[in-house]
Amino acid sequence: MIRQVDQALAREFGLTPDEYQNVLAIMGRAPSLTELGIFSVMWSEHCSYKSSRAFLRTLPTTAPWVIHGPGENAGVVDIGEGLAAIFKMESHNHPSFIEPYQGAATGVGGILRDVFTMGARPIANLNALRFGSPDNPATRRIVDGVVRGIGGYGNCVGVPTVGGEVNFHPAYDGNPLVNAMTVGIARQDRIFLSAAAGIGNPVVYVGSRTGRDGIHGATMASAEFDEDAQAKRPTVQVGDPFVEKLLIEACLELMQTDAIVAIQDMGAAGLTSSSVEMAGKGAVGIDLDLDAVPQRERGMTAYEMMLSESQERMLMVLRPDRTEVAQAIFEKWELDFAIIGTLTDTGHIVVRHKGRVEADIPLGPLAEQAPLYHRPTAPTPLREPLGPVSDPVGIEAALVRLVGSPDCASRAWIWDQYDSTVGGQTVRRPGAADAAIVRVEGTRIGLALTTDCTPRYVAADARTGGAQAVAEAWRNLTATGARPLAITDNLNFGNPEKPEVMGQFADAVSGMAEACLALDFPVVSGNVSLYNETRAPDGSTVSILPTPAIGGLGVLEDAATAVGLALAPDLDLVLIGET
Amino acid sequence: MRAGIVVFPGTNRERDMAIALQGATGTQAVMLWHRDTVLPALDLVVLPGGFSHGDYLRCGAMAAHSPIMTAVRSFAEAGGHVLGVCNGFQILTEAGLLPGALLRNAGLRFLSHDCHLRVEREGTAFTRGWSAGDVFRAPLAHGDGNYVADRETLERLDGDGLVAFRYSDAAGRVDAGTNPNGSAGNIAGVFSRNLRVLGLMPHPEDLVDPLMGGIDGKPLFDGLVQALAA
Amino acid sequence: MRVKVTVMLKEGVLDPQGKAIGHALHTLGFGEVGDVRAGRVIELELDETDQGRALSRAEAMAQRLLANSVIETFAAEVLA
Amino acid sequence: MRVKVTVMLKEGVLDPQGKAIGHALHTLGFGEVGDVRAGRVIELELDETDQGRALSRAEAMAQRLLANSVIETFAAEVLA
Ligand SMILES: Nc1ncnc2c1ncn2[C@@H]1O[C@H](COP(=O)(O)OP(=O)(O)O)[C@@H](O)[C@H]1O
Repeated sequence: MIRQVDQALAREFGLTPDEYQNVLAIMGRAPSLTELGIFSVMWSEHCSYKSSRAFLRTLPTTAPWVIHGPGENAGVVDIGEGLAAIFKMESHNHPSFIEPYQGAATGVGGILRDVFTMGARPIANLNALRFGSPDNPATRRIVDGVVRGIGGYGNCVGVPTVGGEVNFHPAYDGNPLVNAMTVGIARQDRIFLSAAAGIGNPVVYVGSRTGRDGIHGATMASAEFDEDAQAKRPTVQVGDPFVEKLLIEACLELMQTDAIVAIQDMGAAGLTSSSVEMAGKGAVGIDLDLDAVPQRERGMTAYEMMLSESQERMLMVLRPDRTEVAQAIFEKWELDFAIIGTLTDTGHIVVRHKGRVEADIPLGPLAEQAPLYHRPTAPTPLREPLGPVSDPVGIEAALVRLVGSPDCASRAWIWDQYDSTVGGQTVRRPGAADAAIVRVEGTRIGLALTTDCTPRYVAADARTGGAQAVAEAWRNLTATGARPLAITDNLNFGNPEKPEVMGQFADAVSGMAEACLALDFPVVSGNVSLYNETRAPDGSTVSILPTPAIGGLGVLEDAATAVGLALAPDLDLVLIGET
Repeated sequence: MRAGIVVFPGTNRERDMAIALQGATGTQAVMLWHRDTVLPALDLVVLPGGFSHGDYLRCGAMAAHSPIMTAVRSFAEAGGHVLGVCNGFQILTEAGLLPGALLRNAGLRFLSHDCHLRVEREGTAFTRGWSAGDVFRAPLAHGDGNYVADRETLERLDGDGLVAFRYSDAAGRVDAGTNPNGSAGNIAGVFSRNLRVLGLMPHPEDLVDPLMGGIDGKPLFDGLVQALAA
Repeated sequence: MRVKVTVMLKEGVLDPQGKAIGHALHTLGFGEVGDVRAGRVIELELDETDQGRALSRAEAMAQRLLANSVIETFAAEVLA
Repeated sequence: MRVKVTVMLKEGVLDPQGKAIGHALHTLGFGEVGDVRAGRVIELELDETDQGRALSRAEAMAQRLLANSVIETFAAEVLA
């Protein structure tokens, strides 16, 4: 049963009436179901950054050591000796609430792909986690699943999880935050980008087969298809870290050759976003033949294949005379390999399935006319100053209480479930220093890595809190002796259509920008996660605490000079700064 | 000493092992692919850690049936030395080259921290760098390290001195409190009857550099070089 | 009374384990193997004499704990 | 033809997972639960029409790969 495509359906797909009018204008006709699906995901908040783009532009993104800033799959910085560190952070908040283990696991898988797709071998994972009140029984289940999921995926792919942070607050009760960060290493002259080039070049699909996973993620309204179809479309994607490991090895092996023209992982809205972005960036057209797509399930439609979020898949443009070399490598690693299209000079994405053209969209307007909103902002009301604090329990009891509080207590029960030593290069493991230290194999270079944010501060004063999060990352890096180079970020906020939330967002970003400028500590990649809200028992919604998580990276010329935080008996303690 | 490291799909500690071996031998180990059917001339075959075939079904079960395992079995039967670490240990038990089996950790969680191991048998190619009763530190990182075997097998292992290492504390005390994963008799590693095949769960290869926190794992590799240097 | 609860992934949910097992069986020469699905089974000894009640309690346990309804389905049966 | 292979830990082999499930069920108020054993089930689609042959092939697969006789027992049954 196929519903007619109209404004009502567009709304169910998450497009506003204005946005749908724009679609009609671009197409000059009513779109097909598949076309509507493509527009709706490309113009979703997640893919288009329509509420946040205007603000993100204000962040400083350059420095002499920045090789690629935001815009590529991940940020790239020069760490010396002809090497580059490639890193990014990404959220998987909503999936982790629905199914904590798989949500967190696939979050790790996704961020790994962003990094190795650029030619880097992943050498470290970190995370930034926020959970609801420890007193809430649901919190225990979510924490357990998320921690197991991060470990389950990271341990299996053999990338050490070396650091992270965790906070608890009731504002995250119905909306935990799971932000995952991956750092990889590549040679500066072997970095792979996503802009497609070469009319006639083959478009190649590798990795796992496509199923009906996660189609339309959370935006999918239930009324659109009959129940049977709904049941066949689990919104939860299951990750397969084993296949991811094979994919890492196969891609890195292929990257030793000259076969790859462009490459991109299939993330959110898999085949749609990867093909549209690759062709768009290269200003070429792309023809896809969905009959050639490796499929896990029978009877999938063009719509389903274009919107599937099956994990562990990549899209590449290859040199035509190298497809056999590539195919042999993927066969060796027992992964699916299929030529599913070609680059064209039409400037359109054309999707064919079973002899029919299911979509034909001009890529220029699809990108250029993507919505951009300057949403109203309202200032965050200033908090009352705390005033004098009384001391009802005495300093000793207060200290015990503080040390034992969920936000300060030991995190060993978490990092004990993460393999932090695989790779044999972990110089400072979790808990040993203010930032984790990992040596770059075969060199003396050490990377210092940290994730930081104090949401309470951002809630109290978004501008200062945003600046402080950046400064905290910078301090944690410098405390190990590293020279801070750059950050990635994950901006987790509530509903941007609420002016007070948008106000927090705007202020936090401006605070971050200020700190980045002052510290010469640019943003090279990042991710925005909006609409993070907890539903209260009375049906109203409460936004999460504003949480701009910062992932910082610094470099030590010699990893052996890294300083940890263990005190030795013969050392003096020195306090720096005013109290 | 010529060493070969077998890479299965999903193996992930082959580089760690190669670095440790290189440190001891000064030469590069040969990487072997699970589909190979013949081994080059080698003194030592290593099955490294990781998640071969995703650890699906049972850890090591699918890898134990890899084409290369036929060659590894012949190599062992001919008196060759084989070292299996973590997933490699699991593969060796699944292949029947070592007795027993490795079940899910008693606490049902993946464990990643340093442990102490007490050397139970000295003088083998693997343990000549230590004396019996010595204690060393090694990182462990596994979800399925709970060693089980039937009573007869355990008695035979004890009686014949085929237990290589037991989980202990820094002072060498071995009891329930020093058992991280529920292993029978705190067993962390066992030998084959001829003492030429060793499997162990922890990772000495990740502790061979002071920068990474110590060199406790080095005697294993230095000892092998002394024993097997051609 | 003993009951058995079998928990399988829902249809359409990726089953990496089943896929890997199928692949391994092929390699071992069991070419007749098609789709493979892997699941869990939990056998429970219940202090209960009525079959119907045992079953409904087992189902309640599956709903509360043994199965993850987001991605799994379950079936309960009385063993003996 | 579909067959199902159920793999359980041998009697006498400690089953921490079963124990943990039993404990969790008690905490949830299922006081009637006694011993709990956890196992694995593998459902195979076989290109085979004869029940007897399907069963004996499934048993061969269990012996070779699906079960580890050191610690596990298995049972195979034809589903449909
Ligand atoms: N989710 C996590 N995963 C891994 N390590 C973590 C995690 N949370 C905290 N850690 C580690 O615990 C230690 C202390 O964390 P935290 O209290 O947040 O320190 P800081 O604020 O100084 O960064 C750090 O080494 C950190 O990397």
